[in-house]
Formats: sequence, structure tokens, C-alpha cells
Amino acid sequence: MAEIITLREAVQRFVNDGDTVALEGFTHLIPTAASHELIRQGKKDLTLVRMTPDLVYDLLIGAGCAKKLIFSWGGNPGVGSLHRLRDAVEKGWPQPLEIEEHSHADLANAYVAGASGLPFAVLRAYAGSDLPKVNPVIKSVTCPFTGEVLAAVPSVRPDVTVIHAQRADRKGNVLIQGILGVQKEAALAAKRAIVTVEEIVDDLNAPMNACVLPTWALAAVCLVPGGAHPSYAHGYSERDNRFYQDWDPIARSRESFTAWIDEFIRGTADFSEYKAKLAAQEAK
Amino acid sequence: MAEIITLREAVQRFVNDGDTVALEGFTHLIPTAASHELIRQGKKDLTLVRMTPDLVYDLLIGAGCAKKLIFSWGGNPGVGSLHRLRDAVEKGWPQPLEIEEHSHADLANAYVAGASGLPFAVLRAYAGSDLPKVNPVIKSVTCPFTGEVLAAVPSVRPDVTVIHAQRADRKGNVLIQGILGVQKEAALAAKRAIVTVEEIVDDLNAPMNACVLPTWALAAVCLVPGGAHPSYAHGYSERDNRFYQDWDPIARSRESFTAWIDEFIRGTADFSEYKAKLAAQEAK
Amino acid sequence: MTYSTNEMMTVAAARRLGNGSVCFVGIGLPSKAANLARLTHAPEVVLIYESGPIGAKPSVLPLSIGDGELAETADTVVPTGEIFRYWLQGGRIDVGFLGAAQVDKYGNINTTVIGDYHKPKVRLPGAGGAPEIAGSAKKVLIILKQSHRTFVDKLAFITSVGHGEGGDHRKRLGLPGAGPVAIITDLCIMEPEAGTHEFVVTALHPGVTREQVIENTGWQIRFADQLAVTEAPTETELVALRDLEARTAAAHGQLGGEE
Amino acid sequence: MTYSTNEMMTVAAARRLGNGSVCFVGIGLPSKAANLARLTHAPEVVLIYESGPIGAKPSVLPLSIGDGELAETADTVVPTGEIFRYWLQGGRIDVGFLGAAQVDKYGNINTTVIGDYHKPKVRLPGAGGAPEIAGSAKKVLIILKQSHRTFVDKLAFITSVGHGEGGDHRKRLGLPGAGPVAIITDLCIMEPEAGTHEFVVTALHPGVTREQVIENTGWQIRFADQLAVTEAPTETELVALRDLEARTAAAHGQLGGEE
Repeated sequence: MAEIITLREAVQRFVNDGDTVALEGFTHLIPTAASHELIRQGKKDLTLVRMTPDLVYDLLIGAGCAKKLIFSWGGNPGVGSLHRLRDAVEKGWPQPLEIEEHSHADLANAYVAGASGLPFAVLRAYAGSDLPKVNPVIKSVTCPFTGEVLAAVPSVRPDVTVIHAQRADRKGNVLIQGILGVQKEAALAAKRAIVTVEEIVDDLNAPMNACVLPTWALAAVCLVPGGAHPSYAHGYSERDNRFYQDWDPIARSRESFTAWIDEFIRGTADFSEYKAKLAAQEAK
Repeated sequence: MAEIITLREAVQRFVNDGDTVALEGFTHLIPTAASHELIRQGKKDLTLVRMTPDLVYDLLIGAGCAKKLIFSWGGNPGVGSLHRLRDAVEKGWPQPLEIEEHSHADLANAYVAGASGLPFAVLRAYAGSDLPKVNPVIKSVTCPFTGEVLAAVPSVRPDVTVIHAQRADRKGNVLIQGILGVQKEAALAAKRAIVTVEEIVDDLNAPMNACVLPTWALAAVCLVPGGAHPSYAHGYSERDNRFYQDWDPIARSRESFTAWIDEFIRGTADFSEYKAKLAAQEAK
Repeated sequence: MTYSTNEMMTVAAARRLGNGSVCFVGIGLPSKAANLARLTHAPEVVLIYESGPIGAKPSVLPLSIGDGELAETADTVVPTGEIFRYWLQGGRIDVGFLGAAQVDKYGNINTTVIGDYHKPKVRLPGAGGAPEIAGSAKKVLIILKQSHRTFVDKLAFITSVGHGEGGDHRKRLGLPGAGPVAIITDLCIMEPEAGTHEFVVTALHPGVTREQVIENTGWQIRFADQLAVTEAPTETELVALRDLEARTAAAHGQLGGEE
Repeated sequence: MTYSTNEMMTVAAARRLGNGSVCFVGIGLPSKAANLARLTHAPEVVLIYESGPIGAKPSVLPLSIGDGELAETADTVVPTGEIFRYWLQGGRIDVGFLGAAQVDKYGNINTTVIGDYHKPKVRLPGAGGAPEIAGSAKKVLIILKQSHRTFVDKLAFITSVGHGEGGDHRKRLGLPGAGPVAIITDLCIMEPEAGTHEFVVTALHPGVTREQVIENTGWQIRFADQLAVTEAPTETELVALRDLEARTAAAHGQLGGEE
């Protein structure tokens, strides 16, 4: 059964230094609040897994929480580079970052395999691509029936997955609607899953075949309205496209980035205080 | 784009003698009407794939349409044996039936692999079981990362899959609700998919993450209300448990079976005439 | 209250399910026992049916694995492929509940054939979900009526493995789950002996003698040193079971199938 | 009507999509061209975004691959794993629409690094969905602005394969799709030459000279014997495109990204 607790408590209890952590959410429902809390608690040496590192990992990398990144597309969508990611890879600031690079199809299959309790995923991928030359964990397997050689990749099985969702009921059952990405698979592939939600309700009112994660498959459910910002929660908020653009100059230099997280993340007690501070700044 | 045509035309045009055919539906939404139409049209030498052969294949086997059966649980659920299946396997009546036997997990994975365009599926299965000794297509594959030996089974890729669903819209998009079984995977694994539906409507009104098969992935959509009987369509009908019991004495002897299909299937023009005849008999 | 041996079996099986445990159930006796547990001491037991419902809470016993009420009362209904992939193989099932046509002293199960596979004396329905439930559920409970013909010394066919050839055979097969931890019959409860993993009788149901068990077992059955007597069904248990069966009969015009 | 070279590029790309074709689209130019096709000659084109929407019909251009309007207007929204497994790898995508940072004469694509992988001059975003779109879509269209730096003789890194080393190399790699069938730029259209599969210019956009193309291509570009001139954008096409961009600007306060 999921415990319904604060995000602070969930991160304290379920995320350890050195863990492999997946914060998933494909453009929609990105668990930004969890990233902030990991920074506030100074978690270290994390191996971060995520198809699209996005701002949520640019933050963690720049804040010095990560030692390794497993990913498949590393940009600020529609804007440009992730400057903290690039600085870590190219200049080793604030510490060197090992990268392990895949394609989307590979990582999506690797999450499916992880959720399925399998050690590897099989997919038709990478023929003619240079990626296997620079990523030694991309191997191959031969079909015992046709002789076809297919890609074999290790499944993703995080210590902790954090996702954001629209609603939970009071038992901790979670409903996800709209663009689902790989979140269900990421949650089921993990040893411990934390879900931040917009709302806790008496009755989920889930359609019969909706994407529901039962409470007993989760470690914790945390009420964090708006916790995906600048991503969004379908039915609750809109994507803050402006913030993605504003992030570019903030993250561009070490100084402006550090000043920003010192003020907005390390300088706030939790995500609701962060939201208030951000709103106050934007009102200026 | 799916053509919206009669079931008779769909079976005439899309099912050939010698085809590998999957009529799927896991207790719910079994496409019985399609089985009747295959018998009426005297289709021959079919390789039948289905997790639970059920009455729908007992019919086809007894009528002499099948040369091979690929399955994972062959009984009349809650009642007993499938007598036509047993007679074909044990006595070769009306013709010998080759069987290829799997487990549910195997066939479910094999449909997933088929829908995924893969030649085989990998699963943790069969260790310690005698099934691989009698089914030579159950092979193994070794994980290139952990060395674990897993089962490898050929994907199911039928020439034709037929499923039954609740609704289609006028373009031929199909909505399935309730117990989904392996139908979506079976349809996507096939070269040609036929869907019989309870109703054709202006607007599917499908929830955002519902199980919808888009029209362009289907060959034909056919309006056949009640076409799953004695199985059911959630929201439209109830399972006819009595019919499952009544089937036992009908199928028990070759004579009573042949008399029954001569009267109720070969002696009717289509499924609606069949339903009328059955209702008239039950009213007696 | 008086009770039948079948009722004793169902009640004894139901008691093995802890509250909140996640249970993969088949139709028939397993479904009856699991629902009885849910209606008595284990209201939070989670029932998963291979057709797709997760967290089903039926008010009457389903006659088929895909009855509509399972879907209507479930927390969610997922595709069958997902049930086997994410939930069973994914290691999320606490208890797999299996019936059997035949079982041997190591809890191996036959549901395929009696006699030669290619020239069977009796052709049984086949594997269904059992081989992978037997392999991947964290533990397995087997429930079936005891007789000389069902508790056999040597299976004609191993459909689903229990403890294989005994000892550490199951571990050598690389199976993730612990395998069968109990066989619950209408006469007794058997549990695997430490080390050998041979099933021995650990509890007799009230009024059942050792001789009855020996007569109805096809192998040289042994009895634990500390042989218990099963607690008789309580009134609460019997009333809940009979109410469930009465509701089922009223709804379906027949009983929830025994298999 | 006058028009820009970017508008010519978008219109030329949109025209390649047949009505009813199933199209896997990325954000930016591919999404703009595919939606223009849907709003002009191909109302039944099916747009699939890797985030999960199948049959999306957005009224404005999405700024992200997961914009809410994609989900709201889609026939269904499935998990990302399913998009790659059942729909792309399953062989159900007619046209994969790719952008690129760099392309070579065989239509191979680099979106990973300029310079050495381990000591990059420029670190690009990486693969995303492209390697498997390039492999499994029945055919691929590449759309990007032409310049000496983007159309290069030798790629530092092949992220997604086109025709590999040319000739039958793609076939030897066992790839199911036909690979890139056209590169559409702001200057011209290139198509693979029969046999060699080297991309040659088959149509110049109106007013563009061979010299301009040669100048903006990093390899010794060749021209087809039958060199066509692209039909200029029609008023219908331009109006549809500009309306789409105006709606997008009004909705988002910014244009649908170029990449």
C-alpha cells in the first residue's frame, strides 16, 4: 500500500545517495517538484534515467546530484540546448557526468522489459547507426526461428521512479490520463515508486480501461498541485512554454544558474513556497 | 481504411483456404458469428490460433475447417471437455488435427511480439515443465547481459484475425471496452483484421486512453449485433452460461453435432437468421 | 454448525491468504477460496484474473474468467498480455492459486494428459496460465480434492513445476518464486518438508484419520512430527461461504464451477 | 503571391504526403509540413506523435511533442512504448518525417555530435526516435534547410541510417523500410538515384540556380538529367500555411518551433 505522505518525507525515506533514479513524464506530467526536492535534500551520485532529460535533469545535473545520465534525446524542446547537461559533459562542471546514450525506441522498450521483470529487451534497432559503437550496452541477439539479428538492450530497473499524475484516491490508487509516455512502465520497473498528484479525491472515477496504478504497487503518493510545472497536467494546467524559453538564459551560465537554484529551490522550503516565489517574481 | 461490409463478404474476400486464422476474445467478445460464417462458406485447411479454443473452435474443428490448432487451454469453461476437439485429436474425426500447445503467458507474449513486428517473444517460462518436450517451437535464448536462459517462442502473425467489439464509427474506427484479452494485439499482429461490432455509431465517444483500433489498421468492419453469443459484449449483453452447458450434449456425439450445425449454421443464411432460429427453439 | 469436507477445504484455503496480499486466481475452487477470504478476514486482498481485471471485488462467484462483474468491480482492467508480463512476470503476485488434475509429492502439477502425450488416455484442458504462475508467483497454493488418482507417485506429464525433483531443484531451475507452500485438500493440509521439499501432511482436518489420507494418496505419504488438527470452519466463515454460494446460484442459476 | 524559401520548403514537403497516409511526425518542420498537408490536399492523413497520440488533428502547431491538443484531438492516445512497438516496429507507418542537423549524400543523418563523440565540438540533442523511424517506416522524408555545413560529405556520426554506404547497403543491413525517398530543402528536392542510392537534385525550387545548390552542398552534388522546377506554392497552400502559423502565434505567443 502506498503511504500518503509529503514529498519531503518520500524523498527522505525512499531515495538514497547513489541510487538509480528515473523521473519520467513525456513532455506531459514531468515530475519537476521531485527534482527540486532532491536538490533541497542534497542527494548525491545519482544515476539518472530519462528519455528526455529536459529541464528537470538540467536542474539536477547543474546542482551536482548526478554522476551518470542514461537518456535518448537531450535538448530543451523547441528552445535549444540543455546548458547544464552540456557543461557537465564537456567541462565536467560541477562534476564529471558519465553519459549512456540510447534511442527513444530502445529506452521505451527497456522500460517495458523492466516492468516485465525481464533482464533485457529485444527490438529492431540501430542497424547502420553509430550509436552501438559508443554505447557498449547495446548488444544483439539472434532469433532462434528466423536467424534475424536484433538489438538487445538491458532493461531499465531503477531503484526509484518518480512520476506525476492527475489524481489519487485516499487509498493511494493513481489515475493517469492523456499523454501517458512511459510512466506506468517506469513505475512498475522500479523497486520503489513515488507519485506526486494534483489532487487526492474520494473516488477516482476512472474509465474501465484507464491507466490506473494500484496503491499496492507504489511506495508513496504525495499531494503536490502544479508539481509538473513548467510541464503540465492535462485537465489541471497548461504547459508553460514561456518558462522553457526563460530557462535558456538562466541555465546558460554557471553563475546565473547557481543564483537561481539558491534563490528558488534551496531558498524555498517546498514546492508550494517555490510556486509562490516564482509567481511573485513574474508579477514584477 | 476498413470497409464497412457484411460479414459474409468479409469472410469471402479476406479468408482463404489454408490461412492461419485467429478468432480471439478472452471469454468476453468471442467472435462466434465469424466462426459460423467460416463454416457456411466451407473454408478448409485452416490453422487456428486461439488461447482458449472454446465453443468457437469446437464448431470449426467439428465442421472440418481446421487442419491445425495452436492453443493454450482447451476446455468448455466451467463445463468440461471440448468433445469435437478431443474427437479430432484422439480419433481423427472428421479429419486429423495437428496440435501445437503453449501456455497462456507464451501465447499472450507471442501475440504481443506479432503486433510488435518481431519474429519471436522472450519470456520467463516453462522451466521444469514438460511442454517444451512435446512442442519443438518452444526454444530458448540467453540474455547477453545476465546469462539468464529464457524461453523464446515464435510470434503469432495470423493471415487473418477476427475479433468482436462493442462499437465502430462510420469511418470504421473501433472501440473495445471491458475485458480486453489479447484482441488488440491479435488484430495488429495479423495481415488482415476483421471486426464484428454490436453497433455502428456517429461518434465513438471513446475516453482518451481507451482501447481504440483505428480504421486504417483494419480490413473490414461488419455489423453483427449479438455476434459473440454465447459469449457477451459488455454493455450490450450477458454471457449465456446456459448455452455453454447445453453445448456439452450437442457436441458429445458426431451425429448430434452434425445435426445441430446442419440445422442452425448450414441451415441459416446468416447470424441474424441463426439467432432467430435459436430463439424460436428456446421458446418451445 | 455442521459442514462438508468441501467447505472445510475452501475455508482452509481461504485462511492462507493474508489481508492485502495480491492473489492471482483461476476460476473454480481458487476463485471461491480467494473471494471467501476477501469476504471474511482479508477485505483488502487483491484479486487478479488472467483475463485482465486487477482488484476485482465480485459479489457473486464468476462462472468464467471473463465475467462482466469482474471488470465492473475492478480497480482497472488491463490487456491479458499485460497481466502476464507486468504483473505476474514482473514479480508483483504474492500468491498464485492453482487447481490441478494431478499433483505429485513435490507439488508438480499435471493438467495436460493422462497417459502418453501423443496417445492420451485422457486429454485434459492443458496449461492455461499455470506454468508461469507456478514459476513467478512469490508463493503458490494448490487446492484440490484428494484421491488416489489425483495424488500420484509419478505424473504422466509435468505441466507446471512445483519443487521439481525435490531438494534444491527449483532453485537450480532459476525460478524466481518459492513454489508451492501448501496443498489444501478436503482431508488435510500438506506442506513441503525443509530440505527435501517433499510434501508431508502437517494438519488433518477435524475427524480425518491418517489412514484416510494414506488411502487417498498415490505415494507413500508421510506425516509431520508435529501434526496439527485444522480448526473447524467457524460460523462466520460458513455463513459467508454459503451466502456467497447462494448469491451465485441466484444470479447464475448455477453454482460457481468447481473447475 | 510572394513567398519565402522556408514556405516553399514546407509546401514542397507537405505535397509529398498522400491523403490517408500514416505519418510519424516530429516537432518543428515535419509537424508543420504534415499539418499543412492535412489542412490542404490530404485531410485524411494520419498523424502519429511519439508521445502517444494517434490521429491527432491539432488546430495550431504543437510547441512540444506532448501538447495537450494532440491528445484531445487524437483518435486514441497510447503509451510511448506502444507507439514504438506496435505502430512503428509493427510496420504500420507509411511515412517517417525527419529533420536533421546534418545529412550526407546517402541520406544518413547526424543528430548526435559534430566532432569526436567523446570530445565533441558541438553536442547535439541525440537520437530521439529517429534511428528506428529511419529503419522501420515504409519510407522516410527528410526536411532541412540547405547549407554547406548541414549537407556534408562525411558525417562525424551516423545517428540514423539512410542508404548507408549506398547501393544495396540498406538491404544488406536487413532494414524493413525503403529508407529516405526525398530530401526537401529550401532550395530544391533531392531523390536517390536508382542503383547507387546517392541523392541527386531532381527539382529546383522556382528561381533557384544550380550554382546556389552546389554552393550550399558539402559534397559534389549531381543533378538529374530530367531536372524539374518545383511548382510554386499556390495561394491555397500559402493561405493555409500562414493561417496555421497565425493561429499558432495567437495561441502560444510564439511560432511552432523550427526544431
